[in-house]
Amino acid sequence: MSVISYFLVVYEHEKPETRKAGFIYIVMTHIGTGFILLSFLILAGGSGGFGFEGFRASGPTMLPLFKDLAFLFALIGFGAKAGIVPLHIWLPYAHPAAPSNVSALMSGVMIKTAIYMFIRVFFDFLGAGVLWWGFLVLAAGALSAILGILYALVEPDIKRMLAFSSIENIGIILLGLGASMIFYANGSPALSAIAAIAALYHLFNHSVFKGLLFMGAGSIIFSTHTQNLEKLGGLIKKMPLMAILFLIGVLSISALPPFSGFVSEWLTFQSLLLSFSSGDSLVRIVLPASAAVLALTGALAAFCFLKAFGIGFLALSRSEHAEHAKDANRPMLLGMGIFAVLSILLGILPVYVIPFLDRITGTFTGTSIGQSISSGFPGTITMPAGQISMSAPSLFVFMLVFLSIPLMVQLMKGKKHGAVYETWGCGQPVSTARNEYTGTAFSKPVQIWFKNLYRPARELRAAYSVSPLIKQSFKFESRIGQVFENYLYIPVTGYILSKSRMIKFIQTGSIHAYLAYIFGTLVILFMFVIMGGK
Amino acid sequence: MIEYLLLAPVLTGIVCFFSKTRKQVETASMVGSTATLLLGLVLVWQVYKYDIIITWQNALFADAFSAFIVLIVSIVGFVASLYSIGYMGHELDHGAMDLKRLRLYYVLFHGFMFTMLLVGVTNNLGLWIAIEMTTLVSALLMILYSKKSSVEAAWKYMIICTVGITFALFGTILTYYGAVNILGETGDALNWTSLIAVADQFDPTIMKLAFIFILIGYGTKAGLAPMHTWLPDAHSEAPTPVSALLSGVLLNCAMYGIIRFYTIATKSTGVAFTSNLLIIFGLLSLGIAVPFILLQEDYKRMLAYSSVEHMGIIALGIGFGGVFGVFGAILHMFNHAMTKSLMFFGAGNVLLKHETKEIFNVSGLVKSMPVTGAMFVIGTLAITGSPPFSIFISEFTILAAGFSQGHYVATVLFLLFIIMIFAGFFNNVSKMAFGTPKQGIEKGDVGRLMLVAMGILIVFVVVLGVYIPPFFYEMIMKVVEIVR
Amino acid sequence: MFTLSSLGIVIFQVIIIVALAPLLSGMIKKIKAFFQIRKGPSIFQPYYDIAKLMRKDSVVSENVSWIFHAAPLISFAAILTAGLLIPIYISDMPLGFAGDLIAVVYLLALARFFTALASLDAGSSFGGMGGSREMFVASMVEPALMLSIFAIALNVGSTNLSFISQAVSSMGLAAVSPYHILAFVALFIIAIAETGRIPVDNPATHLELTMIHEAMILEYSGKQLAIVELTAMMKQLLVFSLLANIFFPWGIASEINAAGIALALVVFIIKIVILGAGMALVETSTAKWRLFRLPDLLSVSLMLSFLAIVSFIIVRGV
Amino acid sequence: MEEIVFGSNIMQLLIALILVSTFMILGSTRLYSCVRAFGIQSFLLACVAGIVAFSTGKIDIYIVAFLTLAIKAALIPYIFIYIIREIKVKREIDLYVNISPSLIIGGILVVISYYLIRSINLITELSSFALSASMSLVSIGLFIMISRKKAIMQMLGILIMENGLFLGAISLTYGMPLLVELGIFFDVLIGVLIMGILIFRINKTFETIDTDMLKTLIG
Repeated sequence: MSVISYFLVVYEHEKPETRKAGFIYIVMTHIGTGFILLSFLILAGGSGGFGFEGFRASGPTMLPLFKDLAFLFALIGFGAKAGIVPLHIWLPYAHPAAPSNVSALMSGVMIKTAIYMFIRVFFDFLGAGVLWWGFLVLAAGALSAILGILYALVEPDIKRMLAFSSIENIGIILLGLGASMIFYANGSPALSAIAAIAALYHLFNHSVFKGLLFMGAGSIIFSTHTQNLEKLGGLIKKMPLMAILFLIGVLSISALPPFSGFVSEWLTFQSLLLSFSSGDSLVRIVLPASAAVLALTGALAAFCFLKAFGIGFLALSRSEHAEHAKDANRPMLLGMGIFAVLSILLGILPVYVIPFLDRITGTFTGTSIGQSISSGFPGTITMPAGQISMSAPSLFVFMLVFLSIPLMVQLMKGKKHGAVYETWGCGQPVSTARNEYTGTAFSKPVQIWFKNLYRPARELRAAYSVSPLIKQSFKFESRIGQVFENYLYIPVTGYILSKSRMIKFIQTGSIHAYLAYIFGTLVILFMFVIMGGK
Repeated sequence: MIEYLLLAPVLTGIVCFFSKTRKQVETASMVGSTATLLLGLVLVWQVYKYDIIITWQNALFADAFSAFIVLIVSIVGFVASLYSIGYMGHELDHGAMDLKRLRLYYVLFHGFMFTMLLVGVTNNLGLWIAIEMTTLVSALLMILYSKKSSVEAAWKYMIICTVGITFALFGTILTYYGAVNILGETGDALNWTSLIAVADQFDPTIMKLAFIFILIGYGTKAGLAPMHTWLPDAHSEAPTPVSALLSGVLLNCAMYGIIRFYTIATKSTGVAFTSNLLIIFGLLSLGIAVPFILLQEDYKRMLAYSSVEHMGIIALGIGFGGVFGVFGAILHMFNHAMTKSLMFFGAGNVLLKHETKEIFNVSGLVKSMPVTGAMFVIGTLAITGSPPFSIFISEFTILAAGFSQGHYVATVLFLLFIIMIFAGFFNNVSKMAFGTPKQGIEKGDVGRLMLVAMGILIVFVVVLGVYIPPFFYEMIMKVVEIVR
Repeated sequence: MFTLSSLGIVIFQVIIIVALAPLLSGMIKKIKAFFQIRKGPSIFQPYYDIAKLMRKDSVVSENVSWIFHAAPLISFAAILTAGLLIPIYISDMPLGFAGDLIAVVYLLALARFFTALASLDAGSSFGGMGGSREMFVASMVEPALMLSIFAIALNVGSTNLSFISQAVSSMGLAAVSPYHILAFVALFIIAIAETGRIPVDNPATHLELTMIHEAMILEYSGKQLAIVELTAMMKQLLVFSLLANIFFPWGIASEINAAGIALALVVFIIKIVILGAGMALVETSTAKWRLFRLPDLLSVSLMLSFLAIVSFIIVRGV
Repeated sequence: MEEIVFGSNIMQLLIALILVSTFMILGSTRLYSCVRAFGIQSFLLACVAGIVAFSTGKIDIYIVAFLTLAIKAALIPYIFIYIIREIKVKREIDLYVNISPSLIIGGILVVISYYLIRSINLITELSSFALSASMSLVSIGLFIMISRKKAIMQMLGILIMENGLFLGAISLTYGMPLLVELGIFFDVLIGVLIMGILIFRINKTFETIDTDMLKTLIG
């Protein structure tokens, strides 16, 4: 899978950065495969069989140390494939490099295969009985969610932003999964089933709306030939249909009520909140904390996608590319349309989806709680305890009803709009696109809030015309430091390369040195034998 | 039956020597190598039926393992001769080669084939003589181009290998001495068959000493770690079809020698001693290959270092032992021979077109030479052990063996080195294969014949990755019996 | 379940929300004026403003899309739906099944999302600045809000609002334990941020540096401005009723009879007036904080709610 | 039976002389003297083989002795002289390790190999002397190759190692079966021939046969 997708990523290999992206991608996934191989070997070590049944059989019989090792290797291996934080660096490179329909596929489906294998290994083979595993997965999920969205927020390039937001959503899925593992280890399979349903539901939603967003980004790039958010703007007037579909995607990813994101996020919240009925006090503190992290991520996600849609689509277009953009052609719209309708349906009618998911979670958590969840009023999801319930369809109906009131008020008297005049600019003569808010400015507050994470670096170069006094033009450039990359990956690769430069010295070219090597090995081996080597 | 097999290359050599025009030489060499291939297959079929053939008052002998080596030699030899017609033809047209040298090349080429086949089929000490002759013939082949670097490479190759082989001779003498005490003065104290039957009664200390000398001796020829220094120079300076033969097949013959003595030595010295040695040498070769591949500028040298790496993997496989380990190692020999020669042919094509060995000034291969570029990238994926290809299967079996035999540290190191080598290899190849071609390199691939040769090898590399034919599987299992 | 009476209750609830909202903001302005020793406009001024705006024509910027017109409608609808879920005068809301605390939070988020989107639509730097600051504050508020809700939910065992208010009221005075107060203070700080009161945002000014909420609705005029103002007031009312009916739910009518409801209404008005006074007190006594000191303020509320959870566990000794 | 044959002090004398000849090569600075010493060494080796053949009465050892004499004592030195004269190379050998330290190292190598063989303690007293002599011959040969710069000296080093091995073979097992001995001689001869060709080619391309120039292939 990773090998073939590598070729897809390197499709337009003229550009050097695509090659760099492809290279990082294939090496990271290869490291992932290496770890997965190790964990499978440990799993197979017991029964020797490489089939899933072999793993399932050897799971319980292994001694605890091996079990933990197998778990850790599997986590790192699949983490590299899914893009969990410490191993995520390939995602923001690979997705923008690949053509957009490929990256839609990659973040929609490929990352999910890693999650599938997560569940298969943790629940099916190793029996997920250990508590600290759950906490580790939870921590990894929280970390990926927060860092993913923080980097997405300050990213001017649309596709890189979507790639980072995939990391964030993977984090949310892992939160759900971690909670379900904790409950399973604590011996309350019903709660773990709910948490697992939440995780799977979000997984499914994410594939839908991320696919929609990537296709949207693709059609933007197709018509405006630029991925940079700062150069877009006013697209809603040029590409009205596509704008609506993109808006639906944005609304569902920011988890706003009538759309699909809300339902899965609500379920994840409830599963994190169910901790109050579990005995262990540590669980009752950690889970609400991770719920707070989830809330922060949700808010930041809304912020980030508001920026993407607002800056990208509204007001005046900032470059002539955006000016001449024309609407996406029929097949593109059709594709996006299907996903948009799907994400609305998923948002409004969760009750039909949940029994389907419940059958899946039933297999590995051992209990099916389908009926108890969708018992009450048709269309509502009720939690087993405390009458907590949420009925998405009724929320949607209320929204529609209450929408009509102000609409009638507006239509009631007088014409719809009065005069059309320029935007209020404190009396400035002409309002051009230049005094619009840009993407970086929009996310500036968060950048200042988390400045020691971002380590922003900015550069202002002035070009002088005639004399050093009269400045002709300014060039402003700001960069966000990738913490993980600069402080983890570059030092490690640097160390390996310097060590290998040292070792390269042994190939000196002089034949005498080579003969000396042979003589040396002979003497060493001799000593080895004389000492009675075993 | 074995005599005909040996006779075929000698005859072709002689015919090539006397043929005048280029057309004659090429046809003679083509006919000769197809004959060798067919005879090789017939031998393999016979061994498959009667298990062991001994002729010529047991100086020549062939069991499953030697049949396996003969198979590798004949296949790669055939493809190499196919390739060298195109390659040498191209060199001739570009004036890098005159007719006299061309004839000399073909004579030596078939001589080289003869010596390698001899290695496969001779009895105990004949192995030493055969390997010695391979060194001599290949040294001559290297100085075909009278470039400074190829002469230097040939000299280093000659000296280091001869020193290595002298040690191997001392090892053989020691084994002979051990055998004579038990078997008495009879002539056959040197043949594998009689030795293995009696192997467990040898005196362990002698056998330990003998195994050390053999390991260093044939290890130099096989390019195991501390003695590998000649390999990058020799394989990068020799003409491409020869370097394909050298790293694809010759290293396997040397490994064949080590494994033969390994079977004898383990019976008396106990498995621990010999397999630990093999594992140490295997890991050392893997380790040493990593830095050189990571920071390599010359792509042929990179391929040479990857041969060191793969020989290390085979040594590891044998060292891990168990059915899995040995099966993986033997399969790896075959896979490596196929993939490595494919890669060298690709490198040859690139060399012909770009006339430079620097990775830096080669780019946009996929654009300028589409077919070679594609095959080169597939070869890289295969050589570094990515899943769908054959090398992944053998490496995975060796890994599994490592785990089940309990050598955890060695397996983890093995995996780590492979990943690093993958990164280095892919970094260099992606620089060459992708991007825009350098100016002055017009589109269009090199000779058609060469692509046919590479095509045959690609079939082996891809098919074996997915499905191992039962006939082939049985043969390897027979070899595994012999080795264990 | 869907009897006539529950329909009656729902409609009555809607009427109350729409009617009381301007009254509440008028009262807060009055109390603020009282503290600043000035007469201040009458408490019914907001009603007059809305009526005036209804009659005025609206001026719309030229580079505006349909979102600008849709935003006030959607946010109005979202706030009103949230209103239905919060028990104001009757404890078991007929439509309580439709959503719980988290649904309310997300409905508020939906309203905020569309207002911010509209602010960007006009293309002026005011709108952009307002939108960015609003979302910045929101992303700090939401985790604290979620945690304080969890503090209450942990105590009662469910996030359903009517269930909580019934449980807390049935516990009587015993409910006022340390974590209860901690959660209340945390929620009070969040209420300030949510309704855009002084330390976080200054509702009464048009100075671009200090206004967050005002900046977003700068472009609106005429009827749309009226709807937006009304939505803001309703949101304020809902947040206050959330504060009142979750922490001090006594006096809420438990069954449907005229006397009970009337009493509940009076008690409810008294409670939100007291809260409004508290808010006005805070407004007059503190100056507006710099934007980048807000994270400290809101992390205080985050810690308070986290302490509430931890103390709940320690007190419960489980 | 070995004791009687090896008991005779002639054999001990011959092996001692072989060791002396190796030290002569170690100590010499001129090419011709090295080649001459090598000739003497091979001659002595042939005598040892002759005595062994005489005592065991096996015909093929006689042939082997004669072959050593013919090839190693006569033909190979002639080839060396031909090469030296042909290449008109300057006579003396330039060395990495000059004479006195290399002699000392030679001595140490002999002691080590003696100690190694004794610690294996598997063969009777005298033939272990022959085996340790062969071991020291091999190690000194290798040392010569490492310490001398001239390409010809490296060729000579190999041949000294070859002689050491031959001595070891004779002392351990009275020579291998005839066919194998023939193969070894044949190989050695061709080896020398090819090395000669190589040296000519090096001389043509590098204009010197000093291996210091052969350092271009690095890394």
